[in-house]
Amino acid sequence: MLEIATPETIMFWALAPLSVIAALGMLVVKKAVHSAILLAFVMVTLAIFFIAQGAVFLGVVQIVVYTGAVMMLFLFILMLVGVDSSDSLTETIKGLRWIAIAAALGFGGLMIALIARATLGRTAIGLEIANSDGNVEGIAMLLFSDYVLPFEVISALLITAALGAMVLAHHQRTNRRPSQREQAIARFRTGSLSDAAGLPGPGVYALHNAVDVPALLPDGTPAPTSISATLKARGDVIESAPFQLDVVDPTIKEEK
Amino acid sequence: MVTSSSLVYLIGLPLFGAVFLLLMGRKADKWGHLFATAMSAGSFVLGLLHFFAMTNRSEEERPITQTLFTWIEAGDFKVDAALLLDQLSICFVLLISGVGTLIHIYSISYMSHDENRRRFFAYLNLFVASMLLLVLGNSYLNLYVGWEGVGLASYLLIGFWNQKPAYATASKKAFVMNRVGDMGLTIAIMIAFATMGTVSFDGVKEAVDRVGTPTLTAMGIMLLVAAAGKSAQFPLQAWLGDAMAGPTPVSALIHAATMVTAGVYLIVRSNFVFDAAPTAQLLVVIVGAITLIFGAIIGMAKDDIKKALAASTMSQIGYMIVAAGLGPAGYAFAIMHLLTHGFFKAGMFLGAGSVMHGMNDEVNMRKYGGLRKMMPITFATFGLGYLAIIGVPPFAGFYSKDEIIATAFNSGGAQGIILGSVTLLGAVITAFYMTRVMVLTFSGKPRWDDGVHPHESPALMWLPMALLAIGSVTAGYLFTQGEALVHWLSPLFAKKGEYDELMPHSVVTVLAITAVIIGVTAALMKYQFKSVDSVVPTDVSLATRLARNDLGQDVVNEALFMRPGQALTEGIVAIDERVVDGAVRGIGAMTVGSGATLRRTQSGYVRSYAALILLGALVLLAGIWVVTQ
Amino acid sequence: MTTAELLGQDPVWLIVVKAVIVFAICVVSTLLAVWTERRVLAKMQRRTGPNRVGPFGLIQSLADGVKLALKEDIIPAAADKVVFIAAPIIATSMCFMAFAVIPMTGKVNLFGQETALQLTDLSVGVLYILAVSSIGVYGIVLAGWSSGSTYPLLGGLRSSAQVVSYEIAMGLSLVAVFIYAGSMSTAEIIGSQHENYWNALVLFPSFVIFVISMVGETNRAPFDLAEAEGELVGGFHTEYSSLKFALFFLAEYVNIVAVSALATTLFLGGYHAPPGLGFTEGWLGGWFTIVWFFLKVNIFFFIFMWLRASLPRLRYDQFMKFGWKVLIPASLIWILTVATLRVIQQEGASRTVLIAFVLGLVLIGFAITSLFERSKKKSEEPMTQGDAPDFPVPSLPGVSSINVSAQTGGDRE
Amino acid sequence: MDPYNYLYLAALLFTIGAVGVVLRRNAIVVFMCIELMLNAGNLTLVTFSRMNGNLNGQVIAFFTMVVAACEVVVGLAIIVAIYRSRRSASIDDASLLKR
Repeated sequence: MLEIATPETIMFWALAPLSVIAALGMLVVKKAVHSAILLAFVMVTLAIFFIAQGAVFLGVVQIVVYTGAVMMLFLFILMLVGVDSSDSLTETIKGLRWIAIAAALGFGGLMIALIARATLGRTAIGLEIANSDGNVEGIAMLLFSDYVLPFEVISALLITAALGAMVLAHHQRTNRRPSQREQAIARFRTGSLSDAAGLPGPGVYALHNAVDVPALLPDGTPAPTSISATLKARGDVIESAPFQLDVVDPTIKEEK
Repeated sequence: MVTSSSLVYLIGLPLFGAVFLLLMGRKADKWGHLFATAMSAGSFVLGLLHFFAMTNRSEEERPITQTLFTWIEAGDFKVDAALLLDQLSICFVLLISGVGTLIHIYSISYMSHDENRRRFFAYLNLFVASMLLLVLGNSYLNLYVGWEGVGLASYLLIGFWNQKPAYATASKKAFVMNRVGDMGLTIAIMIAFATMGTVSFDGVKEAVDRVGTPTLTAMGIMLLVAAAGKSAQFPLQAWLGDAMAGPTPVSALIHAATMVTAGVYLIVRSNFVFDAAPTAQLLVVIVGAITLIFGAIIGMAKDDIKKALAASTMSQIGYMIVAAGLGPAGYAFAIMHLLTHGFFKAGMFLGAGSVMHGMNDEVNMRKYGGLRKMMPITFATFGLGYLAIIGVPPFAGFYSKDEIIATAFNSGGAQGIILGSVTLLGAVITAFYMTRVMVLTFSGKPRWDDGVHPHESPALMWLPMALLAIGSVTAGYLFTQGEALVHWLSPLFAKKGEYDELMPHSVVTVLAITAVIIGVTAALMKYQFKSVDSVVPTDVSLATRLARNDLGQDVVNEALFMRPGQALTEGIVAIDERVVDGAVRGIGAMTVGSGATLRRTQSGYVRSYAALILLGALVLLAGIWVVTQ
Repeated sequence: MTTAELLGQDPVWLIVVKAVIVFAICVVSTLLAVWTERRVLAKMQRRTGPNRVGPFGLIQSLADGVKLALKEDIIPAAADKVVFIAAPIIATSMCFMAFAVIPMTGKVNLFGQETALQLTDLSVGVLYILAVSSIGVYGIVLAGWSSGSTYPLLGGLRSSAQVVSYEIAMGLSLVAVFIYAGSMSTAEIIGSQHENYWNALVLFPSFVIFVISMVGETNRAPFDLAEAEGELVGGFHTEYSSLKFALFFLAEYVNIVAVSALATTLFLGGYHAPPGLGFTEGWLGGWFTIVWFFLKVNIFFFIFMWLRASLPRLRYDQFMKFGWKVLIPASLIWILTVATLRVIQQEGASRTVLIAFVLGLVLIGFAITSLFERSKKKSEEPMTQGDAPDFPVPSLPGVSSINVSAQTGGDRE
Repeated sequence: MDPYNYLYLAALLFTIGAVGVVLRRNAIVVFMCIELMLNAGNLTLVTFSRMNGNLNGQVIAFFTMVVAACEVVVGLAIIVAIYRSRRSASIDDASLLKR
């Protein structure tokens, strides 16, 4: 007979509602990153449930694989593919939302009703006997005896998937990337030699060294090359003349 | 000394030659013919070594077997790919590889101007390998592989000059008609498998006692069908004449000396089946007798030298089949005639090739005449072959044919009288048409066209002819010396029953010689002492016209098989178009129509599909809900 | 009695007490670690380092920490507030959790209760540490993302890619340890090393790979690309200030201590004394073992500082190439070797067989590398002859000319 | 407490995941919802494993994880490839096959 101890009950009723709320939150938050975080939370709670149910190895693997690798991959891609894009939640396909919600309510309700009606046919056993040699050992024993063929097949699948992903995401370079040496030579070859030593940093010779303040050249004129092109496009550039260290041009001083 | 483990090289050498030459491509063009000849010669030398080794062994130890690998294994049924070399096989091995090698040598010169000579030699090697496999296989299934192999080689070689549509058609015809015979062999193998559970010669021989006569009769008839197909026997004889489309060495090797005798081999090899199935045996005799006369009659009317020889081949094989059908008394004589025939007929075909070589590939004998002086060596070798085939003592054909006639007479009763008469009549006609060929070609006035300069062939061509001529002179004497061949082969066959000598041997000899004299005289009267037109006379009797048209074999075939077949095909095509295609198109139209309707649900939005899946799952769950209520 | 059973007897109050002790050890060791690092680096750079606050400047870190906590807490306007606050909490709490399974002493008497200074012993203890540290990465990534600024985002991305990549190599290097110990529990791994040799000797390649990847895993120099000051200002924590920054700071140092402790546990025999000094383990009722433990941890910590002081930062592509193309294949090959050796050993083969096997492997290795070298040499094409540079080359004292290409292309107009 | 509670929880999570697949338009979020469904499946497997007293369910859950990892790797690569050419991660934009 499966006796479920009180601590587990407490843990379940504490975490299960949280995980459901987090899952529901996944559906309604606008930012994909928030969805990802909520999903990661659900996965961690599931891992805790696994461990509570005697699947220690699976629980830890769930965290390492799902939370650690898979969700991290999701976050990574999310950040590569438009960080700021937050989804609009207005439905574009007519009627889909209500159909989906109705179907989901029916589906979930039926499923819960069916589970409630289902019986195991005997009392639940629990994993004390199966885990007597240790959960890891037990799983290893199964994995390398009964399930060795699926194990091999699935490892082949994993490698194939990795290769497939590499092929899909691979971006073929049409020309060779110039080496640092070549870049250096090219820099000296083309254009004037004035930039050969690198562009001036922002705020040089000025009292202010913030990124949005152009550097001042020794003659007191601002150097436009010292400002990031993005800032320039955004128009976030501050006039650097007021921060000039030493007055070179008397006209500016008079204006000041 | 050679052991059984070297048997595979008998086949392996020419097979390697074929594969190697085909795969090497143009690189081997310069030396491919020499290589192929060497492979064939190597096989012959190995065969000789085996022969001597076999003569050194006692009678019981002579058959040797080499098992290569287990080919099929299914339950109790097991077939090894194994080779068996016994007294019968060795005769064939020597004939095939020996004559084969001579013809390789001949072809080096004969085909020297053909740009595809390497391919030709590869096919020749393929043929030699397949034929050797045919005679060396230790089971019907192994034999079948070789059987199909020679069929393929024959097809490839008849159609070697397939740029001419007529030749391509001829090769197709040979292939299709052979397929009918092959079906017989297939069914025979199936019968053996189904009723005896084995397909090896030894196994079937042992099982003969177990199964009933009807089964054996059925198997025997099917084997006869196979033999008839491969050996151009009635009613499957029509392909042989057209097979002369191939290069002459091919005609000599395949369609005179070796492949067409495979049917005789099959029947002799299956002697235990036929001995136990008298009905089948009788059918064999009947088929042989009909073909004997049939071929001989055709031979009398043909003006094409190769076709005349082909008809002769058909007739001579008829002799062998008759002998083989006579049971234990005749098997050895069938083989003896087969071997002697191999020598003289191959020699004559090569002679014909030599004549054609000197006459700018002219095959019409009415355009020959008086070639004796131009081609003395060809004349001599051809003449020796001629003397052998018509049965002039002491040439080879005399001995073998004489024995067959005697055995036919002695088979007893009305059958004996009829068979004896038929074979004797055959001898008369043989003498007639062969004399006709001889006279038309080599004596009389020259009738050839302007611009043709007959000349003797080079040594590379006449040497094989000379060797074969020597064979046709001496073989018969050697085989009958102390009944050598009969003794050699006797362990393989059931003991000859005691029977009365109805007709003493000396009487038969006299009768046979008389028949030859009658035939020769008649031919001389008609062709030597009268002038021969170089154009074909048209005011001839109905019989002659019939004979010129191969006694209507093609007409019969066409009326009996081709027309109904075409009608059937047309009917099936009609059914196919209306019913089958109609159904298919209807289904297609239905699919397209329903697709056009269903396409509206395909919005392209994955999410709506997902919603549909969700609804489907909902329905499924509801179903479960209802079912488990 | 195994450690797991020993710990299973702990009453609840003892678990709480031990949790507090572990937490305290983490925080204190961070304070000391910061001080140590500054002092040691200073020594290496021939400076003095902090020496004003407290004896030898020991209280300096504490003072810095207090000052940091009292600074103004700025949340950028573009930041995602909830995540911005949650990120440092995740990062810090996870690195503390890793300590739960590290055994710091052998059997000791704590408040009259037989126990060991280890919070719990899991049968998958080492995997648990990997799992916890993989959640810790969330702190960094989310911090980078939620700042709403470019440099932190880049830093966060870099660090996540870095940690994920180096975790593979690290996990693979641990497999050899599992194979030899026959367990994933930290206490049992220490036990198996006590009975035989330290894994650092037996599994030297694994040890090397682990040490390299633990530096990558903790984002420390020379692998500190995620917070490369020269390129990304401060990396993921550029926008952080005050206590939240302090938490990241704390997390980083606790992480370092944690991986050092893990390395100690897995490869240097944990709290056990070095061979020959076993008698010390009974001193102070077993409490003396904690000294050995922290000595060993400090060895690793010193390696961290040493690396930081001596090595320049790698370029990002070099770093990734090193992880994926060197460390991971190397550990895969090594695992194959170890597994084979282990099976050979357990099948009872003689020592000569073992030696022959190892020698054979070494020879194969040489053969492969020589082939590799040859192909590499072949693939190195001669540099295409470029035009001589037109720019003036400064002449250095003692060097006539360094304009090599101008010399070789001298016949040109 | 009844181990069936875990099954109820799994059913709920699965349904939520299914709704997410239908309603969310960001391909990556859709993907994450699929992961949620897989995880719910894993929870049932582990619960059944416990109820039946053997570890087969856990082994299969392990396989599910590996397959899910494969799926994620390839799926995300596809999303990246689509994003590269279309500058969008919305699955409604990838509806070109309807014509």
